[in-house]
Amino acid sequence: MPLIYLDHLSATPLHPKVKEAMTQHLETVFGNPSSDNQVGQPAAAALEKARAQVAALINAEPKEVVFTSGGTEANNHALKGVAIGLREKGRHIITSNIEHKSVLNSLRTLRLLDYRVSSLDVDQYGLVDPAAVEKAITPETILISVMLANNEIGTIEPIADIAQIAQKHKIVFHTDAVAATGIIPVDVQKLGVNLLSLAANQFYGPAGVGALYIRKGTPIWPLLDGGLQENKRRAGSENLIGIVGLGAAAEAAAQEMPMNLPRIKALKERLAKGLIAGIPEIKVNGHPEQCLPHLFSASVTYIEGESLMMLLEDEGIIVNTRSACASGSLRASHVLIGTGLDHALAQGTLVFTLGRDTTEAGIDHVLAVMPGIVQTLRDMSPIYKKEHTA
Amino acid sequence: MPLIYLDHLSATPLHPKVKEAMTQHLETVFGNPSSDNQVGQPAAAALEKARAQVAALINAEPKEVVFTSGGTEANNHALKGVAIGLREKGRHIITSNIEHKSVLNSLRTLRLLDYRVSSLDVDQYGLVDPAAVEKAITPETILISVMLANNEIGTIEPIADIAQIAQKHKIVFHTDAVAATGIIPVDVQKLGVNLLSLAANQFYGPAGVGALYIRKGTPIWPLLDGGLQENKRRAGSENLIGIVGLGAAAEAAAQEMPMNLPRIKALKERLAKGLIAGIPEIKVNGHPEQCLPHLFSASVTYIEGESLMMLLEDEGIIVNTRSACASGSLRASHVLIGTGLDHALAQGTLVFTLGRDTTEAGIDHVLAVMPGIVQTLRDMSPIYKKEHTA
Amino acid sequence: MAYSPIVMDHFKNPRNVGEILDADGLGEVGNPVCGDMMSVYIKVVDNRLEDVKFKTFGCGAAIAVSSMITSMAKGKTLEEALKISNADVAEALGGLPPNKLHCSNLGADALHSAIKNYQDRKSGKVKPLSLEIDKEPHVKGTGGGKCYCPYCETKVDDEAHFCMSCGQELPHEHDH
Amino acid sequence: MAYSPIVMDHFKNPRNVGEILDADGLGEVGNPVCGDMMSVYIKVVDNRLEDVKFKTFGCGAAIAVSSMITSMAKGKTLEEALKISNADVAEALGGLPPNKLHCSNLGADALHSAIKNYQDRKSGKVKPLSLEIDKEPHVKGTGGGKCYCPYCETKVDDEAHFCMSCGQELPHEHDH
Ligand SMILES: Cc1ncc(COP(=O)(O)O)c(C=O)c1O
Ligand SMILES: Cc1ncc(COP(=O)(O)O)c(C=O)c1O
Ligand code: FES
Ligand code: FES
Repeated sequence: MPLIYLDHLSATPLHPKVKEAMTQHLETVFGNPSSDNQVGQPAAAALEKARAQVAALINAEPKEVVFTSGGTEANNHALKGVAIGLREKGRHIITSNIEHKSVLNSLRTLRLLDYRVSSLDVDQYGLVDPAAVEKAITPETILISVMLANNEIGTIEPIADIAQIAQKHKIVFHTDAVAATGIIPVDVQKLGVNLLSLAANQFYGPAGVGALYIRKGTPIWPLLDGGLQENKRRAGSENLIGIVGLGAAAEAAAQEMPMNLPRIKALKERLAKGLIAGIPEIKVNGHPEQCLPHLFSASVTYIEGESLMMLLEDEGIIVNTRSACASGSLRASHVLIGTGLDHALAQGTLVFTLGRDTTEAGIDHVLAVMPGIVQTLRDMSPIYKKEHTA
Repeated sequence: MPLIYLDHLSATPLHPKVKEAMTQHLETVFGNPSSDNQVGQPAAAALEKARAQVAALINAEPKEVVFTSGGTEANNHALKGVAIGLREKGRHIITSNIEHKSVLNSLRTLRLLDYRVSSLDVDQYGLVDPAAVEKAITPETILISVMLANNEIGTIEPIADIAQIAQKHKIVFHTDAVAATGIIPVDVQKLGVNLLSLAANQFYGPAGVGALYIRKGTPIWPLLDGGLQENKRRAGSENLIGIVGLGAAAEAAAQEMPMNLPRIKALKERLAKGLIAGIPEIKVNGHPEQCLPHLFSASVTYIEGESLMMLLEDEGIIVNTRSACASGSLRASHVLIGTGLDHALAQGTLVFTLGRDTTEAGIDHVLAVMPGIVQTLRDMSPIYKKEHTA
Repeated sequence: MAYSPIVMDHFKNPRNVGEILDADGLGEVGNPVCGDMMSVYIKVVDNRLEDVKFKTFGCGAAIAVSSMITSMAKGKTLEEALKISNADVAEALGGLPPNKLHCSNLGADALHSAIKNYQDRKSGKVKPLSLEIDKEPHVKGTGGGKCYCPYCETKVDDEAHFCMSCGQELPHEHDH
Repeated sequence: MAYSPIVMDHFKNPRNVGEILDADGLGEVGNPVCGDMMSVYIKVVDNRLEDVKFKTFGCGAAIAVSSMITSMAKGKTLEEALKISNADVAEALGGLPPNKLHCSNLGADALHSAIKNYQDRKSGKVKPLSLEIDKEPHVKGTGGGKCYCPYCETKVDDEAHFCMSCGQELPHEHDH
């Protein structure tokens, strides 16, 4: 039985065009793009080609694209870079409660360095309220960071609205678009953001490669200090093989999006409808409409996600769980808690992320086996019993 | 005519074994090492294999190896991580005047955050005096960072001696071993350091991949905040393709070092002797004995390095120059100035770095053409004339 | 999967799942760290565990631990059963991943709690033959006023999310 | 190489290299930014540059600029030659990489300096027919007490190594 892979959030297989571009680069090019000679030239050309490809995906100028070692570095760079760059202007930063850990923990570090952070509540769907953002602004505020789409529940935030508010108050605005870029159209002009993070492994590029969009004129200090690479914004020899992969992935994503989007969205609907119909007492997470088209998150009552995930894997189905037990840190997901779930319900959360290789047959297999697995685990659960005998 | 590539400092061609490992990984593995499932498993195995390979190269425990996006990130992480980790203990850091820009500019950023830095002079060979380090220590000192080998002049610093002093005073000690690791034996136990930076592209691995050795118990904060990767020390999806390449390069370097070292050293001697004999008035940089075996730096009086480099390239010879004109920043090399060269002399500096593919015939071609090229440029130089008519 | 084959077997084919309606003792523990729960039912005849059953809300390790500890306890005297330690269970399972070791606490705690419940009922401390819960909150001790890493006991930063000394993640709002 | 083919040609086959021993004017400029120097010798007949020669210590661009500007100046009247601007030279060379534009300053400055030296000699300000140097230090003007990016004129940080506004590297100890 072929694997039914529904965890495209954790990793995507490389796009055939990405594989090809990377393999070819690896076989033929080794120079340093900074070297002004015939060895460095092809490297420099490859670097700038990838930059143009990424810029095209998000409608930016190539010069505004800075390559990073992934979404985490892009987020750290945006937050810490602006914090240091504008430290004389103020030390207050606004964010939301459901940001990725790379944002939240960057802010934790900035707190140690005497920055203050306002973290905004979200509603039950995970939406940030632009009015709340505006209310949180103080004369000290130097940066607002709200993610474009949440990677656990899929909710798409009203970024353009928040960006307008930031602009009005002349505050730098960053959005973590890692979960969205390459999946849905992302246009930095329409969004009106100063900074935007993206990562290749969300759209069939290699892991550990990403980019930070830096709008011309944005006051931001480097995160990686050193040499003059990346127009002096990010030092260090470039991971060129990875960057070539990111470029190829960006081009492929732009090309294939019109085709992939509706197909994947339909498959997600099928999955959602089927699970809701087949399993009593499950709660769908995230916003019903403003949601990533490839992500479906649901909390299954009375059971824990890791065991559910493992039994699904036994059926050849790979999914993700936001269960604390599976998280490595044994903490409940701050996103789920942020949208109002209690710990027990959060424990039973599965995240399905569909991809370009997902088929109807695969979805139907999930729908066929999952209700039985849920029942087995519920029959083993002390809370299931209790609720139903109480 | 095949290219005579003598700029292994800027980039090394991938080792055939590295190519093979990376290509194979790229073709077959795509999982996320953090995913506890059959897709994540091969990824996790590849990650840990590479970690063991790197650990073996520097005689560390695998757990003490943290992968980074290169030497620059490793250096930034070491300096900023310890600075934040120990900010309550003190805010004074000791370094030398000839560190790589990734160290010096990290320290510049820390200065903005109210840390104080003592930067030590070096002697004419670029050596740091351990006694001077000890003298610079204050009760506030939290970190000493001195490079293992300088990447412009090749001088190997007395790291074990300095580490002993640091240990005596219970101060964390970091060494930037980017230019040395994979070239000469590097043993973290013998060196006695707490932190050590290395980068794959110095020894036939991919660019943009490196590691920071963190001795167990070293108080260091993450540079990249976020998820739980790398034993919570470095967040972000891993650049696994690159890391696999680093691992393979580390293994190959360890294996081939006994064979490559004496061969390359002999070729360097041949180059050095030949150039000194063939070109009047050139100054050899770096320490005559305590020097990287593959690096030869010399300053050619009366002429500028970029034009020299370009004319050599015309003869199929790729070298590096430390001329300000070629540096991108148009600044004279702080390393050369640090060893006492004046600006004019620094301008004429070439750095030759030999590699596993360097041949005697290649060196002899350099010796055959370079004196003539130097003379052509000298004949064009207003200083040459002046010195010789004066 | 980082689980041993024995864990996988006990997880996929758990032994002793269920309730004992006329149980002589019931132990129920919840792990506040990750929001999991385990209930252990025992039937005691002649000071021996004639039957042991469980219900568990938790991860694969927690289910395997429940299955293993109930299998190990069955037939043992109460004194023998009380000696079954977390380490015994983990060992019998062929080891557990480090971040899952606390799940074996869950198992031993629930069993011991069930035995205690039985003994309390016998001694009249609680009403016998009721399924009322004798819940023991399972909370790790705090460091005592200060902020310590629970793994290596180094003093840690107030805001730390890992111990800078041993590199261990600090669970939750770690104790201080 | 980011140099145009014209630059490469003038670099590899530079025109007018050398000195004029009985020069009528000598201009010598040094660029403190990167430690380069250029000397231009002129021979003037009937207010026209009959011969122009140069010696240059500098990068490929500096040599090409020297070659190009001496070629352009030869045969021109002094007035025409004084009108040759940095931009003209860069354009004639098919463009220069942005970080090499300052090298074209070097060329025009040296030529103009040589003409000035000739005029000064004629007017008796300096001794004629000597190869003594009429050196004009070639230092970029400072921002005037404050700390400005020389590219976009934004106020910049004292410690900045690039302008946070336009992203340009700030040369050297930038002016403040
Ligand atoms: C001594 C030294 N340190 C650090 C670095 C930076 O390494 P990377 O370019 O991998 O970031 C280099 C690069 O050449 C180096 O030579
Ligand atoms: C929303 C979001 N931000 C940031 C990241 C971090 O990206 P990376 O793992 O490439 O560092 C992720 C990763 O999944 C993400 O989903
Ligand atoms: S029950 Fe939560 S980790 Fe095992
Ligand atoms: S002369 Fe120095 S850059 Fe051209």
